[in-house]
Amino acid sequence: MIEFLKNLDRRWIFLLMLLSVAIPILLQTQFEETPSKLSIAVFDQLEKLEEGDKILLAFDFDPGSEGELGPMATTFVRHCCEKKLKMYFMALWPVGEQMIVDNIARVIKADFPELVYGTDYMNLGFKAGNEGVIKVVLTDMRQLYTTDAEGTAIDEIPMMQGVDNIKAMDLMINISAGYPGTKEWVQYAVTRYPDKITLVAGCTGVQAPLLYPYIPQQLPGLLAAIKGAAEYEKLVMDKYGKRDADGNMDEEGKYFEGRRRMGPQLVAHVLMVLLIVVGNLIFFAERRREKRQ
Amino acid sequence: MNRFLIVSLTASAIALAGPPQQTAIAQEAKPAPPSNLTATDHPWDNGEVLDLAWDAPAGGNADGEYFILRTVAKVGDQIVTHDFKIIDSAPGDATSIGVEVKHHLKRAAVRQLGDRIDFEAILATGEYKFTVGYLFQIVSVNADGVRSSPAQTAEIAYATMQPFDLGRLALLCVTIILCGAVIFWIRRARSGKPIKVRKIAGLEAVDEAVGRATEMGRPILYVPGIQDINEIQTIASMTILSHVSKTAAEYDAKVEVPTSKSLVMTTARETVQAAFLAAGRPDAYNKDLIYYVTDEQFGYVAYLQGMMVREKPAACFYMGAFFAESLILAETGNSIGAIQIAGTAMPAQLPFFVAACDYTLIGEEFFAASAYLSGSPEELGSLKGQDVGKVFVALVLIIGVLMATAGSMLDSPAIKEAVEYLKNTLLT
Amino acid sequence: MNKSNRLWVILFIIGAVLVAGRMLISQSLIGKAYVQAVPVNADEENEDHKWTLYEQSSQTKFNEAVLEDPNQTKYLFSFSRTIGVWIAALLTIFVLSFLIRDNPLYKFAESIFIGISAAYWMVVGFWSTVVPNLFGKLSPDMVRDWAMPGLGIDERVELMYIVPLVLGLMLLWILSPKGGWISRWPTAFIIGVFCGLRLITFIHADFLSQIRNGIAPLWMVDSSGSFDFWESLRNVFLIIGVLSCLVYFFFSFEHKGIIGKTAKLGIWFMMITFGAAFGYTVMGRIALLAIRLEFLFDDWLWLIDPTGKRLEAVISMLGLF
Amino acid sequence: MKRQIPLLIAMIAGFVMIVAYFIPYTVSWGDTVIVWFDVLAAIAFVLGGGNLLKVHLKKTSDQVPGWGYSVITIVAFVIMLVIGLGKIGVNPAAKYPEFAWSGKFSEMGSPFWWLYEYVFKPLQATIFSMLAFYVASAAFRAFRAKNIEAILLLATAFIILLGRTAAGPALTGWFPDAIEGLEADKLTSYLMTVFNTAGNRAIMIGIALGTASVSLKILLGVERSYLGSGEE
Repeated sequence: MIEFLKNLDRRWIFLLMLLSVAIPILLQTQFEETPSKLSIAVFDQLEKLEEGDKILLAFDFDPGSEGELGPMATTFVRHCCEKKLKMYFMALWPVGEQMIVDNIARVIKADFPELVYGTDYMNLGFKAGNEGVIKVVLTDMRQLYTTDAEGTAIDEIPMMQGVDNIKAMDLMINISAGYPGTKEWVQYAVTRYPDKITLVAGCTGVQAPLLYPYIPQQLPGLLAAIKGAAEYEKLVMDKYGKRDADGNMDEEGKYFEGRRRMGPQLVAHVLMVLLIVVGNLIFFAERRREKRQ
Repeated sequence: MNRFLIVSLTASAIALAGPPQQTAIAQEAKPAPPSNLTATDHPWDNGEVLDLAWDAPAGGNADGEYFILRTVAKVGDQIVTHDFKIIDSAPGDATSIGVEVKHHLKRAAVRQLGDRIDFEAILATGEYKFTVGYLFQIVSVNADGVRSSPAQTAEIAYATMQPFDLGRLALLCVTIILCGAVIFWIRRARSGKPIKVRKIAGLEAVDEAVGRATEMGRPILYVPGIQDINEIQTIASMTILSHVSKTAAEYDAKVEVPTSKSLVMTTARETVQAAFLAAGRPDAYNKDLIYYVTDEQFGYVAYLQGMMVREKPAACFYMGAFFAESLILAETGNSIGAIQIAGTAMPAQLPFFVAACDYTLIGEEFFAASAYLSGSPEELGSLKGQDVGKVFVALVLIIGVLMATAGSMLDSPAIKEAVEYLKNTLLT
Repeated sequence: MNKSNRLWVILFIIGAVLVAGRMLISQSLIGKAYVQAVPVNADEENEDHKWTLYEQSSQTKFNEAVLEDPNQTKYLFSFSRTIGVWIAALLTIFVLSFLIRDNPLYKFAESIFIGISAAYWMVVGFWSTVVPNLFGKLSPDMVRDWAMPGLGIDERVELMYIVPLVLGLMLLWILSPKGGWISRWPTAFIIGVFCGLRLITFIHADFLSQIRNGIAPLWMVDSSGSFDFWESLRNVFLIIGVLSCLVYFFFSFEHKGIIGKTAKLGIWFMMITFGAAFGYTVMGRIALLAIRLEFLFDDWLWLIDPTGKRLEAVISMLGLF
Repeated sequence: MKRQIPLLIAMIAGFVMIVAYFIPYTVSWGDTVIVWFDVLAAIAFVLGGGNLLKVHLKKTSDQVPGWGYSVITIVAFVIMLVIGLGKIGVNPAAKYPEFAWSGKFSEMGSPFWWLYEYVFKPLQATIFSMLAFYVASAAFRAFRAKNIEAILLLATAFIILLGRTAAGPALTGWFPDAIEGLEADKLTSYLMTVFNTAGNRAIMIGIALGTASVSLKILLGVERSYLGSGEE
């Protein structure tokens, strides 16, 4: 048995991983979420805002991380729409712009068709320059953004009137998959203007540990990985519920994406723990045998 | 004098209004405005702050707050009609505040002033940037939210830049200390004094790995991370590459360097060529072994994992800035049985390298590695200089923590203020 | 046919049979994509300035619309995007097949990916950097008349941007047979500039700010003014952790005696840090696999329907058995 | 000479950037050169693309084993490049219909978008998702509780893995109030805010020092291997 496990072809492990993710997806298992403090903090920051307040949504991720961050982005946009905030989208990742367009189509155009581009939301699009862009938008947006993502001159957009820089925003949301991302926003924006800029973020699991040193002084709320997304989804959906008066579930599934993913997540996590335990059992059995010889 | 005048005026107003039921009346009536509002340029800064100062209104405003209003009053030579807007607020016990402004406006921003300005005249100047002057108002707001009439600055205020940003003096000192320490130790090493530094586990493995690749007749794979040449980790990786390829040239082993950025490719070519020359084997240098794959992170990874499985390098070096690809590379390398040595300053990727590679250089060790590998005393001296930096951190931390603890235990506002000064002025 | 080839053929046949079986059960093509036509009317007068955009839609919407009006043209079946879904699904499987072993299908996907992605970044670099930040600065009028009509009319020529152009050309000199050494100048410039910039910003942003964040009282009082043991302990651990890790990074002393012990403590702290990073990273990676499998099961095979994209009865895995 | 001048360029450029950081008039230079670098990197794509073509054309013409894949790469590269640079099938921006080139190169429905959506995106995401498999095999193979360090790492990982799913509350939710602090989610948060923060803070400080030192050595010319040999 030990011999077999010791020389186990890693493809069997691959298969186990595949099954542990695939089966919960096919069975569509879901679990109840208990929101953590950090997710509630994010939710509260948005709840504090009033109708017409300005919010900057920086989408710094790409399809590679959509699995983790897509659900957050969708729910953030939904929450902003429900609160009737003025949304300014921007991206430091080239592909981030695509993520913005996707979410505008998925949430705003599909479920909130009454919102008008240019007065209720706008897309500043992608600008190259990483943290350089952050520094510039802090003082003078027009230096970089002469037009929006569609090529319309900035000054022709009603909701850009009176917005010189991002200090005009009442809250800022960053969804980040790496560099440049939340860390840079904290370093270059929040650290410089702690009173003017409030930032909450959603990030991938990889980044979460690196962002903890900034909590809560520089970063009051953080959605960490898919679990954070699931918790936040619950908070938003519990408060705002389903759009249809008759409780119709049609098209609502997109707001449960995070919670849906927690099913495979649980099984796979348990598998990981088991793999480590079994791996170690083999290791120690092996070592004991060597000692005896 | 002025303050006294207002006090007496207010007092007489109250006296006129009726019997001295002052508290009841004060709640109903408008609060008194503050007086003597002045705006001056904040000294020694980057010209983005004006300091406002005022005298508290009669009877004070400690329970309430102040609203600060601002308008652009002058653009270049143009007078702009007034349009005050609330831009900030200050607590009721304050008598001064710094507000942010711009010293210049670009033409596009001037356009936003709309019909408050004669834009044709601005256009005619042909200028691109205009100095801008501001007027301010302040109103006091009492605890019930009732606002006073505004007090206004008498003169248009301009913010100006000074040649040095005093707010960064502490940063300058720290920079001088750190750089000075490094330079001091480098010079000391140059003068021939012996430098003792501790060993880093895993560095001997570099030569061993190259040797093993030669024995097996298989190539060495060197991955310089996925960031461009503007990343210090990539530059540090180049110096390690220099050592690896020099050893490889001596052993006559083949080093393959696929890169994800074309600028890294050109730099790596220079580095490797120089290393081959230094090893006395310039003829063995083959620039086609250093090539660009694609800028796309996972395209690069897809190539690398395919290439590793097909060519089976005997030794793999992962030195530089890595992200998610760390584990893909390390696991693939493991499956082909290569010796793997990694070094990165990306904390998130360290656990995977630590677990899956034979040796890993953690964070600062990675930067130190090039110094060790070069073996030159000056480089080792720089490590001593870095240690001075660490001593500095420890000292400041301990002093700061002791002060903060004392402030908290004794509940002393003076010590607490000193800690705040240390944190918010010296260390920002 | 050797053993491994046979395995591949068998796997391929099993896969094809399963997909075909899936198609039989649903009695129609799976993996279909639908779009919604959005007419764009940029200019009333000019017919050339009218076109249609097609946005993603779903079978549900399509079927609903057809039920209401069989001749509707708003919702359409999209042939190109259906092909796209199939290609995406196949490429997904090709890549995953590498887990079994390296094979021609993976090599095919890899080759396509390298070509496409290299060109993708060139195109992105051209349209989002070179055009606005180089051409747009050197000749704003030309760029406004050509590709960016929305470019601010107040943009003026910024001759400073000749510098990156010249440096870029020097860099490309390397392609010429002679004088390639000139490319060292721009390289040296970049490296010098960024060494200076990083030196100062790292000291400012990471070094100083982390010291600043590390300063906290070891004696914490709660809101009622009494000593808070747990909060204080937390700060004690924090400062001990930071100091001991710093000792680990000390290069001047061998890790022996008291220094060795402190360094060891530092390693323990770092190991917990790494454990946390490991746990969170695993979490993220699994979510990534989940979204790929959801794509295969939902968009392609139509086995699940979490977002209500289809009216057709969904055959769940449970239903199959 | 071919080495001295670049060395001088690097030194001057670097020290100017450092000094500029303290002088308000010049502090924005840093931002400007970052934009310059992006332009330069975009120009350098030509170099990369050229190298890619050269490598694969050579493989094709030499007919090395597997040269067919090189042909695929070249074809994919050229198609994507032509479609993207030519904005083929892209409508003008709705606001400026008279400017044929004003549309977005990645407009939804255009061929470039199609290749991105159905080729680039699934390939990128799938290769990324392979990490789930590798993480599993590494867990089985590499994470051994050999010593106290490894045990600490593994214990932390376990707590996080279980604490961040429904398994955490299920396993530890019944804990009595006295040891409430040991519940998986509370423990997770404690580990993260104390131990993880301390470790990361020290690593960050170390990296800042390392970065500063390497930068300084390069500016001083102590470290100059990146400049090549000075020969042609």
